[in-house]
Amino acid sequence: MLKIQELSKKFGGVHAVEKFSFEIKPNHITGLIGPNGAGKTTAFNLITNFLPRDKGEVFYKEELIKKSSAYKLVKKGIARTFQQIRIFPELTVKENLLLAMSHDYDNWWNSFGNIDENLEEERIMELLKEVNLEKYLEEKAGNLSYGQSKLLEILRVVATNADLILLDEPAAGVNPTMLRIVEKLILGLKEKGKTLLVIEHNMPFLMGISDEIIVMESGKFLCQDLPEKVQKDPKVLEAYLGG
Amino acid sequence: MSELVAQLIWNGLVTGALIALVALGLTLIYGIAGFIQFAHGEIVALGAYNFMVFHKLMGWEIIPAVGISVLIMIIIGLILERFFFRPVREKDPMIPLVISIGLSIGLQAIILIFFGPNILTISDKTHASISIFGDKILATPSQIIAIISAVILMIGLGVFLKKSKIGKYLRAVASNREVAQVFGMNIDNSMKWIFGIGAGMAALAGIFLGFEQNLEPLMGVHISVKAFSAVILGAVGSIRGAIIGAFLIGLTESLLVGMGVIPSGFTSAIPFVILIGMLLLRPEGLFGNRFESLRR
Amino acid sequence: MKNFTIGLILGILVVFGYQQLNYNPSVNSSEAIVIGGIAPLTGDAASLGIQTQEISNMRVEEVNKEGGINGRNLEIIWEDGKCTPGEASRAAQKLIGIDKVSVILGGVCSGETLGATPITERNKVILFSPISTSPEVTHAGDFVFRSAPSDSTQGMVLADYANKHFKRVGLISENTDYALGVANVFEEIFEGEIVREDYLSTESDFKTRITKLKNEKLDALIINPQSPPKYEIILKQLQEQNWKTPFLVNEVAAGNAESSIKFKDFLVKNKTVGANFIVPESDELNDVLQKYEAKHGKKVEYLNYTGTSYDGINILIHALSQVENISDTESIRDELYAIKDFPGLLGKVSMDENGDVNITYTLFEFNGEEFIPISE
Amino acid sequence: MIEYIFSLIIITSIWTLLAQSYNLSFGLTGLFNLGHIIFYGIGAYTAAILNTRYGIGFFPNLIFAALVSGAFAAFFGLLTLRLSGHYLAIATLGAAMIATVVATNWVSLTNGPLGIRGIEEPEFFGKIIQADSLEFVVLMLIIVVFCNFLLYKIFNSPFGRIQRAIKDDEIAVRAVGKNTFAAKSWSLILSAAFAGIAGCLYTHYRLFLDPSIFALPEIIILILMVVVGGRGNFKGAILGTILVIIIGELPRFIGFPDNIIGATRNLLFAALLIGTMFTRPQGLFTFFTEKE
Repeated sequence: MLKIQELSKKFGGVHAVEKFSFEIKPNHITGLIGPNGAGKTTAFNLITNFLPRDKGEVFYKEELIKKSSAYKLVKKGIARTFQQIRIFPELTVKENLLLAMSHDYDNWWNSFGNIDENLEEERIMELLKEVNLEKYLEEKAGNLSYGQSKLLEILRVVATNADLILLDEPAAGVNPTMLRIVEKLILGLKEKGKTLLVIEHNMPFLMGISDEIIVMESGKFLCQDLPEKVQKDPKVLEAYLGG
Repeated sequence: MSELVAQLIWNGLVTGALIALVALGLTLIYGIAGFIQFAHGEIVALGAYNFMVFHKLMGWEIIPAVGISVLIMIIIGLILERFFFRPVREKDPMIPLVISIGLSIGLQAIILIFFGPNILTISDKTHASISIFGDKILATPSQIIAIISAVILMIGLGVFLKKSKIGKYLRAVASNREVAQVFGMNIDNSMKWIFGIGAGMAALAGIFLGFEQNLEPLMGVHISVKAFSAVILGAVGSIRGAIIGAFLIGLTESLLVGMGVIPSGFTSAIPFVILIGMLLLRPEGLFGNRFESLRR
Repeated sequence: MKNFTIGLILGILVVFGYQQLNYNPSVNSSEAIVIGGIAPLTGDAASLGIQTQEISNMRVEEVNKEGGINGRNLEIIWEDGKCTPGEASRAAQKLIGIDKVSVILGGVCSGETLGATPITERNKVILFSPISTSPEVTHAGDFVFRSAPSDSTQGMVLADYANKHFKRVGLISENTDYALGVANVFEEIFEGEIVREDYLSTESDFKTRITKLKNEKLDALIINPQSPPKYEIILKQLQEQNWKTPFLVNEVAAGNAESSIKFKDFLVKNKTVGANFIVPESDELNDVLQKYEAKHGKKVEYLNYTGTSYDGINILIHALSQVENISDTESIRDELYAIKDFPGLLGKVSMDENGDVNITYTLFEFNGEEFIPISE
Repeated sequence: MIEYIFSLIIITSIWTLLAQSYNLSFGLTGLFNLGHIIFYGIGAYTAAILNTRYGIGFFPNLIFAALVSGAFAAFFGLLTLRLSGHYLAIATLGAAMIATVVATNWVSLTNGPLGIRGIEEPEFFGKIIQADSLEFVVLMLIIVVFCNFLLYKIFNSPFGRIQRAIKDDEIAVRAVGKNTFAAKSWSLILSAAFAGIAGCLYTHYRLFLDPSIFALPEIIILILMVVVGGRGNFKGAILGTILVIIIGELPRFIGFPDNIIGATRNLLFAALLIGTMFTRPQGLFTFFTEKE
């Protein structure tokens, strides 16, 4: 589904990401872990073209992704969330999702025409019901709680109906009840045939949902294995406890 | 020919020095407070007018008159920070920017009401120029003092920021204000420092500008607009960048027009042609880094 | 918060409305004849604008003390034209729309006069400029008159002198309507080479241009500013670079000795000749100057424009007195065209078919104290 | 009296259109463009030059002014839209300065500081519409209301939603698959086109034009109108414009001494701008348009 080869990026003298290669299978949830500063988010930015790659290639569904601008990837089916939540506070929840849906209105002329809102609204209500946020439809996104905003950002990614979804710490700062909703949502996506790559520090949560785990340390690939094996692997423990 | 070039370079250095004095204040404020202070030009103008009042009207000697004018402007700089910029410091940086635009037109109106629209000169004595560097260059005493003091202040500021305790403190605040706050650093008095230093240098620039040209309510606008370009040219927040940007503008303007490359009618467009041209090549400025866009 | 804003708007509307109600324009009532006045009261040209306003008001007070025009007092409502066409036309709109004036004294800057002409011509309102000298004003309209000479004559006089004395000259000229008028005419008539340096009114750093001109081996330098402050900065920076050729200056410089006196040795050493129209010595002129100084506690800044503005208001008062109903602007216009040998400070003033006066420029030399007419 | 009221209505309507066009790029998309006056000036000069040299009338000039300003905005966008925040503000302020210099020096095109005179008044099937006449007011209102209607459509279309999202967080808009550079360019082009139309209205109303149209103070008044009205708030911009113009005319009527009228006006503007920013950064009129 997604093949990365020799990915590397240097800031000044620092190798944020060095010869990082891995592959994730379709319809799998793959976790990406590593101590702080291992370069996980930088890797995300490099894969999704938010940051220009120094070296390395990215293959998505066997097709080489050129260094084009980030927005084009969404149309190809790759969508992501961010470490700090990036939703549109001044827009309503409905508008936040509408934006993600109408990506086929990209040529400017018919983006003036009004899309068939009620067809979209059904789908939005459906999505919101999954995370019981439906009563916030017309609420300004800025007024949502932290947890609710996190959910909204994930829903927005789902709304782009991308096949490959990259989540950057979806569970961070989310209370337990909300966490179960996030878990249900992620697993639901997998059933719908989506492929997910998830950066997360909440180990029990991640291990529970992942089919495979990739471990990164100071920009380099450490190992890629089943969750149980990775937990017991001495190299991983040493990386976390500070080698 | 070489005499012409030498004189042009000297003219460029003088203009560059004045722009640098203004740009340094702007860079400090932008680096730490996060917005371009549009009313900085009016502080330059008020500095010149203050000096004129003390020196020409009240007959003080030059040195005390400079001292008092710079002091008054530092106080005004602190007042502006305390009452106009502190209340909105945590808000989106566009708000203090628009407030500074409002302050700019307000202060211009106040200068107009107090000092009238007519053009005033800073002192009646016209100083004959003396030739220096083996009489290749003609310079007035005020120009020479302007360059010397500008260089001293630049080095002084550099040393102050690097070596002194407060300097390190300011640089820490500049790098990340939230983190600094977490460590209990007192943001308020670092703001006092930068607005005070910025206003003081701007007042000095105003006084030297007064010697170069006449005093008019809009004198501040013309030089601060060039200083904005210098600040951005050098990559905002970098002292070294602002100084080099200022001298780049001063010298280019002087040499391009002086050598007849550009018709003199286009002189006041040169700083911006350089700025926009440069922003296309290196959007993050001469010394900045590419990360600007991703930061929150 | 809501009622604050509603209160704010209502307050403004009330003030605005109240202001309108009791502000009944007193035009056409029997007591006073009201005319409009447009002059730059702020900005670079304010010093000239305010002087024109002061001289005109001074003369109006005198006339009113002597019984006014056919027993009716004269009153001028002044609006700030800011030396730009946009503001001048808005001022004209207000004077014609609100104050119902049928005669406007002004603009001072040529840009003001040209900006106001579309509105005054359409409403057949007399526009009488005491100062504007741009050649464009000559054909600006049937109801447009002026008591100052056109720049084209000034350019000619300067060029003739230059042709006699110089082969290669430098020209520092301000990019404004007035200054360009003079510069363009000069360029047409001068046969020698010209090295031209233009500058915007917002600029005040001429060091670079002077350095460049110094390298051009010139016989003379023509200084062509729009306002005295620019003239003074240019002289200051010329002096700082030890400029060593004769100067040829326009009327803005030659018209007020005060600026030149600040640099008198420098100007005398280099020999300075300027074009201006004669304001001949006369006790009437001295009387006006003394009254002005007594009233305002300062000397007149522009001697030549004192002449044109004083003559201007007098010509206008004369024309108004010949007409019973001042809203009959056609007859006022005919009266103005009929002005022949009107005794003014500038001598016998006559109006030609374009509303221009027969005043011509002559040459003056600066002797350190003032500009004295020279033959040539 | 009537003519003066008419002239006030005409001036207000031109400013309303200009402020609304600025509200699109500055208010809605958040492009802090201090050079918006360039589009207004270019529209005015396009109309003036086409009319005086090629005799093109008022109505075709409206289209040409919009096209030329829009085309320039596209080019201008390439130069500046990669920048953000303060970089954009200073670069566009610089562009306004360059525009003044070019307009003053390119004498063959703009007749330089002498300005362009003798521009014809609008003509409607042979009948000359005189400035300050009722017909002129009606003509202006029709055009301005129609343009505002188009802008209202733009504000509330999916395109408008994308602009509001860009103002909140441009990075996130890219993350949902929008070409934000193209979106910002279109916002600039459209706002420039309407500003060009406003410029054309000014030209055919004043009948005289010189480089002072690019003057710096105009942009501050524009910012004031949009900020007071509430950035991105459609009705707010209109109310903001009216309030600013009334305050602008007040000193002239309250009879301040002549030489400080200009200064008091600017002082009032400064107080209003700073006051609004302190008390209601989202604009004075949000309670009118809360449901907006």
